[in-house]
Amino acid sequence: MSQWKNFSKGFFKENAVFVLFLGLCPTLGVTTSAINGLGMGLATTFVLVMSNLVISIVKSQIPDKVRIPSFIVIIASFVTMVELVMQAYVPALFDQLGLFIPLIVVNCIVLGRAEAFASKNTVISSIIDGFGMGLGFAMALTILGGVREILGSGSIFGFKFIQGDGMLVFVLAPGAFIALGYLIVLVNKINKKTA
Amino acid sequence: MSKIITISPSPHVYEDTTVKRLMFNVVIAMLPVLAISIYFFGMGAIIVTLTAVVSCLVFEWLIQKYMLKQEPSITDGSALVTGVLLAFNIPTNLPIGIIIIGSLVAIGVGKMSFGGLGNNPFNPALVGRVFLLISFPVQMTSWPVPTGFSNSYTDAVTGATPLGVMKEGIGAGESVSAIMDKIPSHMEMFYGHMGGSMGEIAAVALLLGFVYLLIRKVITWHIPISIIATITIFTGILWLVNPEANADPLFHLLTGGVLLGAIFMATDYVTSPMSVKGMWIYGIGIGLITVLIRVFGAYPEGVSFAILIMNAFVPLINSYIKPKRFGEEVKNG
Amino acid sequence: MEYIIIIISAIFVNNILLAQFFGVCPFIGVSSKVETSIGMAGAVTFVMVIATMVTYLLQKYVLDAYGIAFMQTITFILVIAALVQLVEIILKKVSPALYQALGIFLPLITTNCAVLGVAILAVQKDYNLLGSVVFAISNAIGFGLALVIFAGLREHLDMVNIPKGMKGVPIAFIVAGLLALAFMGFAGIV
Amino acid sequence: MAKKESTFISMVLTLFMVTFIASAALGYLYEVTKGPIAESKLAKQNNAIMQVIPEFDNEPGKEVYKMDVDGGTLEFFPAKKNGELVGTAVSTFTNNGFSGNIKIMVGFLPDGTIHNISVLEHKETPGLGDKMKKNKSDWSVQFNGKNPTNFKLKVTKDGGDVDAITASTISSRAFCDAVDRAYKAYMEGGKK
Repeated sequence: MSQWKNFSKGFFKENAVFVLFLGLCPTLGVTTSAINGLGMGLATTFVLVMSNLVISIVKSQIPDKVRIPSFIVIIASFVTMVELVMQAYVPALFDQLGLFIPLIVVNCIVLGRAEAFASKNTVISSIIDGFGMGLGFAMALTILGGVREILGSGSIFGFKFIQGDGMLVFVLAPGAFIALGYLIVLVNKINKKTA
Repeated sequence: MSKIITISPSPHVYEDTTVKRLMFNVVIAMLPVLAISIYFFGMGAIIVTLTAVVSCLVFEWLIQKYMLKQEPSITDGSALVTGVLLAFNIPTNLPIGIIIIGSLVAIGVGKMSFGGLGNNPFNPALVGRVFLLISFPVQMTSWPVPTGFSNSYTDAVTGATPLGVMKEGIGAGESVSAIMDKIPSHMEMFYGHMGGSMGEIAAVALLLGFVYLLIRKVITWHIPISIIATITIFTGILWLVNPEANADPLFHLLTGGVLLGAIFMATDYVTSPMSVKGMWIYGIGIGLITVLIRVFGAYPEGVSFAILIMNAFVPLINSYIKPKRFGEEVKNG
Repeated sequence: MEYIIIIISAIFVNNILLAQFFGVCPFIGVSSKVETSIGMAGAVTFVMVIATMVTYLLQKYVLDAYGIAFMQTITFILVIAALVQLVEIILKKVSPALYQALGIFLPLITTNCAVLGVAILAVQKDYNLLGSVVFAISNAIGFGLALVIFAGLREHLDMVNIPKGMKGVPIAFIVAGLLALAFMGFAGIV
Repeated sequence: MAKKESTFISMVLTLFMVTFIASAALGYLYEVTKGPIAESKLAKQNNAIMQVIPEFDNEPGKEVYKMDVDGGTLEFFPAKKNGELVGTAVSTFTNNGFSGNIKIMVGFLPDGTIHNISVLEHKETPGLGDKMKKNKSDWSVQFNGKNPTNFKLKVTKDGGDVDAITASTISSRAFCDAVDRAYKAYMEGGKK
């Protein structure tokens, strides 16, 4: 597989959210606005790339039976780093994303990539894979956040284009599910056409 | 696919003609309600109903034709009924754009996403209504005052519903008897002289429709009566315990959407249980949740939510509450 | 009274799944049959309650006591992962029947964010031990309730003609959305 | 590269090493970020105070004092300029919100006039009760510059001077309740 393909698969063909249905909790939970989605996506990307990197380096040193616990510790460390750094330097975003930052640790994408990719591939491929999957995830979250922000608040990236409120249901839980449902249909249609 | 759904879990065979006859009868039963609404709200009632009906029909036709690529079946009347029911559940001064959004959600999300009539687990009109209530809370909770026939539409004088006044009054610590002086009498409520969504105001017209539906055997009495009985008993107990903090059962039955919901919405074939036992459970559930929301919740009215929640239980009720004579259930998975 | 509020709030008003989005992955992935979702709900309840109890004690007597609260995420997830293993081993020995019923769901629970989420929330909300346990149980019930209702709906959907593009996950999301819409009615009950 | 075998020793050793390195790294990072985190928390508090009080040059967060009222705690942040009290930010609450507690910060001038109000925490309905927040509507501006001695902190429906938020009388009432609580406590000995 060429490295370009390795990188780009995370965006459409193997998009974590739209195609693999992984990492759905933060996807739904934080996407009340495009900027929140982007922030969460980038935080996850950081954890993905770093854990992929470290795991692909140390993979031969870790006995099979303690593989999963070791991976979890590595991932959890990077999650905590993100937590600390965000709390210190972007406290406003940290408050918005709240509980979903520590929950990156149980995001199936991260452990999934560690197990399925980084523990079997070279360091370079693993980093690229981490970037691809992570940015694909970030893209999905930003799109969903954008859709919900446009419909729910009548603004995009905080820029308001209508007076008053939008359809408030989209900033609330039901709207998250419904918007994601139809987005998946749309992405599948596009994927089929380009296949 | 053939004209109309052939594989569906609840009403097993739907012939075009029966659906049509059914829907036709429901429309007839709704006419008295419509008449009283027009009498009290005038132009608003007409505009809202027309907008909802036309947009429901148009969306159904468009989605069937261009997205699902099936033969449009708007002549079966189900979209017409959804449109009228949606109109019955919204204030008569709602801006037209919002009504159109509601129709799109009712038909597009509530019905066509599931493949159309017979497949949808939730009542489409209620999906549309609750979606609007949460999306546009201000517009959806300012009701025009029933001034008698008037031709004002969006600039109508607005006021609260008796339920809203009651809820707010109790919240502020007023006694029920003091609040009762501020709202229409039970008799006025009975014939519909109060603020509210267009189809919920006149108990007398709704009961007339109920009798018609029973005579034509469109619905059975089980669901409406179990809902009404549960609400009467539950609110009755609260009232007997403390009549100064809880409104009487008759007030609860006459206000809000209890009768409209019990007679026209909860009885929807597609989204209600099949067995009589199931109907009782379903009806009692709706009654309980309605009172729970009204008395303890943030919303003054809970019928729509209650019906939607119990809609969600219908598949479970259907598979686990079955008449004995059906025998053992055969699992294939 | 305080506990009743916790219970009603967790089950209906702030349902962990329908309002807070924890545990959506198993919700979408597992809940296509009523029976399996009951099994899943049971397993989650089991782990969630024990995990919340253990992490509560850990937080109080280790993390807070030694001022290393920043290690929360890492310790909690390790505790949960270890706990799941432990529960699996013990269950296998003590109650093979229960193990049979819950067995296949247990490994999945480690990455169910509902468990970690509830553990962290219980700490954040500053409940005492009993409060935390009540909180965990109610959330587990809320999770189970949503899972079972949803499974019933999906069994129903399997029997009808869902349009091609909507089949599977998309329609599941729409149903979840409508269910969440219906649950909005409970707002403000507590 | 050959995989390491899963012997007991190697497993324990690996897990130990991984955990050790991880905690060491985190411990280090924690030390590094400790300062900035504390600062950003302080900045947040200062920011909330700054929004409701005219210019000051002290650090009100350091001179905070508390008072227990109606089963809750009010916090008073005295803001001073050149050592003289220019206003007090009071963090107050109400339990009567549409959906639970509301926490707001009210800034009083020394004579009890309300300077400005900001909402700290609330769970009110989007589109209705949340209009009390400044970024949603200008509703709460009507309190600014009013002195509760001649501005009754009640909604007009209850005979007060506050125009309620459209269709959200309960939230408006709760808001008034919180402001009133802060005002009373401030006048009855909360002024220092």
